[in-house]
Amino acid sequence: MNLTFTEEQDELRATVRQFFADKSDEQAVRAHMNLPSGYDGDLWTQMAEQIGLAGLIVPEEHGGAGFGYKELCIVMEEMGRVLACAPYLATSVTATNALLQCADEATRNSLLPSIATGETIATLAYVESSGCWDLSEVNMRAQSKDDGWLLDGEKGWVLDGVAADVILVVARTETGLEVFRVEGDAEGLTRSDLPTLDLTRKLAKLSFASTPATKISEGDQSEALERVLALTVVALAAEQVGGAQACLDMAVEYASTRLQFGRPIGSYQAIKHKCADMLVEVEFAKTAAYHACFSAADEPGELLEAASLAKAYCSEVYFHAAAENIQIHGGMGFTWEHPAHLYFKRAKASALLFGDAAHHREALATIVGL
Amino acid sequence: MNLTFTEEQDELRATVRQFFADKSDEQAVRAHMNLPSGYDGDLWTQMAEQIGLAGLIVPEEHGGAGFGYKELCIVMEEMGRVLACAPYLATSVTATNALLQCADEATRNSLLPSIATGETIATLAYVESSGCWDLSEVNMRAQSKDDGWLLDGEKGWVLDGVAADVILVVARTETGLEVFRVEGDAEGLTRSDLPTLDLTRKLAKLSFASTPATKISEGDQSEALERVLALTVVALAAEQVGGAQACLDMAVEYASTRLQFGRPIGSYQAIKHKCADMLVEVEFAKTAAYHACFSAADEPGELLEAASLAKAYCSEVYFHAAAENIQIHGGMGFTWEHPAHLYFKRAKASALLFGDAAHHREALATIVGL
Amino acid sequence: MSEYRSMSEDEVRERTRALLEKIHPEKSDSVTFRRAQYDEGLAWIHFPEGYGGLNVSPKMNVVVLDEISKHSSVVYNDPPAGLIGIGMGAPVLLTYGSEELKKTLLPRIFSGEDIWCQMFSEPSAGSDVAGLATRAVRDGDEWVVNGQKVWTTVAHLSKWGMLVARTNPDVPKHDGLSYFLLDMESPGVDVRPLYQITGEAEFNEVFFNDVRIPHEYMFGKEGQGWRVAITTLMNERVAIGGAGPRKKGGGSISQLMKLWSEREKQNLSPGQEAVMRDRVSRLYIETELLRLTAQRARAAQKAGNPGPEGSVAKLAQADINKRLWETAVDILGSKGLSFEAGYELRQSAGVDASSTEAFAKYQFLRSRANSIEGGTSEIMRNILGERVLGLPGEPRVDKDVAWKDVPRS
Amino acid sequence: MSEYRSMSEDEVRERTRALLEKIHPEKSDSVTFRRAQYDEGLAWIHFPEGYGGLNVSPKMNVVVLDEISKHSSVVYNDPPAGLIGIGMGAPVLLTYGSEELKKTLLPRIFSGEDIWCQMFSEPSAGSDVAGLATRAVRDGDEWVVNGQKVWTTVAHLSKWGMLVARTNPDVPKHDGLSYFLLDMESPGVDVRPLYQITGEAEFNEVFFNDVRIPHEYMFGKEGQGWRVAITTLMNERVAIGGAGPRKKGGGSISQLMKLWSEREKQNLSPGQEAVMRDRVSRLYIETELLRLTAQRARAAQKAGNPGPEGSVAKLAQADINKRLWETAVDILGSKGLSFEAGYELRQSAGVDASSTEAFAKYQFLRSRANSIEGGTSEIMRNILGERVLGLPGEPRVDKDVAWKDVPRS
Repeated sequence: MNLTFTEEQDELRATVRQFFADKSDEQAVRAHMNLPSGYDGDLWTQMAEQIGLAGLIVPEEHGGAGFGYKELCIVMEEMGRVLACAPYLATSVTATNALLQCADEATRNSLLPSIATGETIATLAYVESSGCWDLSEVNMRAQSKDDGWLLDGEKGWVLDGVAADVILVVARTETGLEVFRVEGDAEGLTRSDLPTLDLTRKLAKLSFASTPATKISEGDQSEALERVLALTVVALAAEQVGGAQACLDMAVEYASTRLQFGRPIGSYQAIKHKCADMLVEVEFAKTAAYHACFSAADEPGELLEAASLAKAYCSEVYFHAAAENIQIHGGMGFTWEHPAHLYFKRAKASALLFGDAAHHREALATIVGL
Repeated sequence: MNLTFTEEQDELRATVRQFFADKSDEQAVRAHMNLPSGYDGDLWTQMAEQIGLAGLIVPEEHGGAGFGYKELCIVMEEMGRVLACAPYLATSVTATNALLQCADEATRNSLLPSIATGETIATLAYVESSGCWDLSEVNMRAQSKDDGWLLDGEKGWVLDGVAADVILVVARTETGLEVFRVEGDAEGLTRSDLPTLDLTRKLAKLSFASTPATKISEGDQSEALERVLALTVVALAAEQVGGAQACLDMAVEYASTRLQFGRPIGSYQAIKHKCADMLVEVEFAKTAAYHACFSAADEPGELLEAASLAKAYCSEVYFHAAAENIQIHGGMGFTWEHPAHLYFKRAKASALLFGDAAHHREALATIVGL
Repeated sequence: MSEYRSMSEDEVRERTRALLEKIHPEKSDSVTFRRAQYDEGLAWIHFPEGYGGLNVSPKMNVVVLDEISKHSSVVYNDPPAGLIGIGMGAPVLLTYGSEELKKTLLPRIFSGEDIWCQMFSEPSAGSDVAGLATRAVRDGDEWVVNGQKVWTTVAHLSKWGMLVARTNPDVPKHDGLSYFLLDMESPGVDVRPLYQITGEAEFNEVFFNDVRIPHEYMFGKEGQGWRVAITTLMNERVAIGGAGPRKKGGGSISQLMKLWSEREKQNLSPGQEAVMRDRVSRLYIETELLRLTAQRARAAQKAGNPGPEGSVAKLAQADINKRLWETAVDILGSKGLSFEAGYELRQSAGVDASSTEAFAKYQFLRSRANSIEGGTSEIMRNILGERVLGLPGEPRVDKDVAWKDVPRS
Repeated sequence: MSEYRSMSEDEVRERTRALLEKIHPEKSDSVTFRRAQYDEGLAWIHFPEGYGGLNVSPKMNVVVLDEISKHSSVVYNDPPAGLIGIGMGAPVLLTYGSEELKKTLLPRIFSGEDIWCQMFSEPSAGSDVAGLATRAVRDGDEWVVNGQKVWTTVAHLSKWGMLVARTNPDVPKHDGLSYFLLDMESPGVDVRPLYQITGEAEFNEVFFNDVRIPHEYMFGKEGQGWRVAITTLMNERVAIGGAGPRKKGGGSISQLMKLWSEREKQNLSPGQEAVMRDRVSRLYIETELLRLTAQRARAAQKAGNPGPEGSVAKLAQADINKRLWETAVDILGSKGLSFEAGYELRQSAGVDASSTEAFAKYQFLRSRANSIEGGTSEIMRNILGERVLGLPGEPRVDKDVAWKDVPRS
């Protein structure tokens, strides 16, 4: 596996980076994160329309850009770098992958085109009140009623769950784990935002009370859903790399210009060596994330291993980089007005989302036979 | 608990330190460790006779100095500081404690006085071929024969097992774990030195083939032996502290005098901060070891917790200090002629002896109810 | 301050009872009672007579409090916002203040009527406190101050501020500073809350725009400000270094153990449980050692034989605390993703302790400052390396150089 | 060296086959065959004609080897002890040596008849290599050398040594060095094994006592020794930095996994098992990332777009390796207490690989040097911080100062 990007991919990165530099600087992020939905609708539309991000991995036949996971990795990395607020992970990664992996053709035909245009926000709901990210902990049972289905119970930690137009719900039937489509405005559905640690990504709790749902899968989806989750953490790992790189850049920039005792603080080994260690970790994290994205694209047999490896490693690296960035900034890094805390909170939240480092190290150990 | 030493104890420390500075400098240690027995008989006699170390915790009624665990802690710390080669841990700590905790009066009367004079070297044998330090893994069964007992099987990792005149063997009977006395020259006993990682402490493998033994305990000794092992690791923790402090001192001394690029290397933060971190750890390790020794002396109810806490912490600190000492010395620290490696090997070996840090963290977790 | 005169504990208790006979806490408000306590010399008992003390050993201060608590269900402790004035302001005022200022202000400090704040740190002078840039220029009998301070606790409540400013930029940094007592109500003083990562503002920024201070409000001589300030800073470092709880298993580890015992069991596989338990056990060890090392340091100090064990607490605690609260959030797992307290910007000193879970999440954020405030861990390592271990210092580029010629950001 | 001339792979293969027709490895000894290979310009194919090369791209060197291995069951690779001469000595000799030396020595280097060693490091000059103190003083047509070198691989086998010595102590350190080729059999050269923590002597100390070197054995001009040496040092750093195995799960992690799978199960409680498994999993991740990062670096280099990924390997590998072998010994547990290989002092380059267990114990000790040899991890962090991240350097006390006036230990 040759872990380098093509010229076209480098160009995509440049385009995406420029786009977010223009549209999602720190001031914009602070404005967007305070909006009720947690993102700016105009920016979302521009992401979809101007550079085709919403439907990046939606196949062309469904109106998407038809790109693969390497391109998605680039986009996630660039969004992570600036903490872009958007329901991207929910709709363009997780829900899109769930539709591609699990949904029947009719559903794909009906949802993917409007996801690609950015008109439809979709998300996946599977975790329940225990907060456990294992699919085996899904206990919700779907009841068939007439020619439809009803859902009862709760789903937690749903990405952009309040903003979503469509929720893909994982629930059990006699055949196993299946995926259901629930409309955002469905009867008996109550949605509430969690007060999140991370200000830049919304999570919701959803309560279902005899909520009508459409089953969109056929037969047990356990394996397909494992792949969906693996693909999700691969994208998240790429996002983490972008965030970690931003923290390193910020720290190096500050250490080069902040003077104490008549010298730039970056000239002191205490700071310089911290930055060097961060550099090593960030480069390794890039390797991990790229390897996972390239596996997703080219070596599906390696996906689960590469995904857990990347999520385990990148989670810790991002957290460490975000924490060191605060430390290197000293008191300033601890203030609300400095962006360091936004990265720190995102780092911790993304480490916890979809299973933390220890969770994925264990998964990896099992896969490689330790 | 007031973790300070009395003036008398400080004087004991000064005496012991001076004694070992005179008798056990680096050159002496290198000579002693190469002797077949692993220690110098003359030095051992002097330790016993001149400053009463061999019988330090042997009660006065049995001819010992009648000191307690605080004094023992001081001696172990000072011996650890210079890597003194002597069967001290075997005979004056472990075997003595085993006799005090488990043995019948006749045995105590017969053995303790000659242990106190240094004439008898004794040791405790309990670990078997699995290498597990838990008493529950003792499987050897003693067979009663006429009015005596016979032992069959193997014991490993026995401190000074070849040099010992008397071996206290833990084996099972119908009543539970009991302690047996076996003479060093007993029939059917084969003893062989392990080629040890640590050059300064001998370990042996003992094979018993219908070896005659005397049972010296009455009834199950599990709890008493747990205390013996706890007391052993407390002493070992104190020894580890002495070694760690020696490594810190050595590193600081070298960092102050070694110049590179026209400056002492200790003026560079990379080295200075390493030393500062070692200082914190060594001070914490002292606290841990002293607390454990003081608990052994004054708060027996706290012994097991304090012992595991100390062994877990001091093992890691010593290893870290010994490793950093090599690093700070650069290439020189990696040579045979420099003493850094002797400490490094002792540090790793003492970390593994009687259960490593993870083992004792788990024991502690169980004790405090985690 | 010279020798203390000797006074028996009994006499101190007697004098305290005499105070209580005159005025009883249960029947008066805090200000009235503490003013009377001051008048009787039972405020800072080691201060001279007439200044809130009796010139006896400071050990006797606790005796006064003990005696009051024996006879009253109400005990007026030092008001929290008043701590800086009581602990740092009063000694400085006593040593350097004019007779008039001492007589007027000491009772008001003790009574809690006047809150004091300390204004040393500046945005450009963090670890390098003495490099501060706030300028004071003499104008007749007054000094005109311009500049900015930061990390100023209780500034928004303060009547008086202890201010260090640069009065001479042409000499090396330590030599050009002077120490002032500033009336915080003076024109040109602008106090703004400084919000932190938690949304709280424990601190303020203070801006000075042509603020005028009478010359007689200078403490110590012109150019001696660093010397006056240094004692205060030392007190702060000791205070923040803290000692941890005195009780076994107390303090933060008890919160962690509570979270651990109440964890969602199905959230973790047995393997993950074991890994996490090892982390908690490690933190149990370290917090115990923090506590016991402080105990050992106190005992050694008491025995007149203090060693390095007293110097390591600040550095160790910062690191342990950060890891402890990070572990707490990891135990919470997905629940750690929500932050119920919310982030409304607010100016309060209160910690959300409504639940262990909420407290842990707050501390997870708040503890990140532990390795910065009161001396960064990097500076603490320098201090341990140089002052305790005796390692050589680094080459200095700002030594013996006029402050104005030292590069700064 | 200027432009290479172009030559097709086919032609290289053809020339190799021509060599094999003249002389076949299966029917000759190594020296004879490699001398013939040299004569045909197939030794260092990128060297000029007449000097063991054909002046074509160095990429073609592997083609030669490949073609030989296609037609011969015996392949005479570079002799291990000859690597320094072949990799570092030959290029230096080619660039700086006299015509006579080149003609005489290049074939002997390639054939393995002459072993070369490199003598830069000194006891007093570790990280600060250019601060070295071995003196060379001119005496007519000769230089007289006194001093000591250390960490000299294969010195005890060497005929020739590349020596850097100080010829002028009155100028800053880099400017006063000269580079010599030293006949190791000269009177006054004393080579002694330097035993390591493992009991092995991989290296030597070399002492010089009035050793005389003819002036024409100076490589480069007087005072240019550092420039001549620097290329060699760079090659060494790259070589030691290494790249890890190219195969997934290969190299040291495979040994660790083997020890893990063969562990004594009853030795660890389930909890300790889980904690240890987490450590092994972490090391699996890190060794994989070491391997894949090297791959990424090679790919980026090939694409002409090298980034920082190529610079981090040395630092990362040292740390990972040390932790990996420490973990191995911890898995062995009590068995880690014995060291079957023993510590007899011996001069060999062999690793005890008689069993995975013995190998692990040896590596546990040997790996401690990984963060020292070829540039300490502290120096590597400086390099990453300054050269890759662009952070400013420290104040220098030895810059622009005559070497003799710089303090040294």
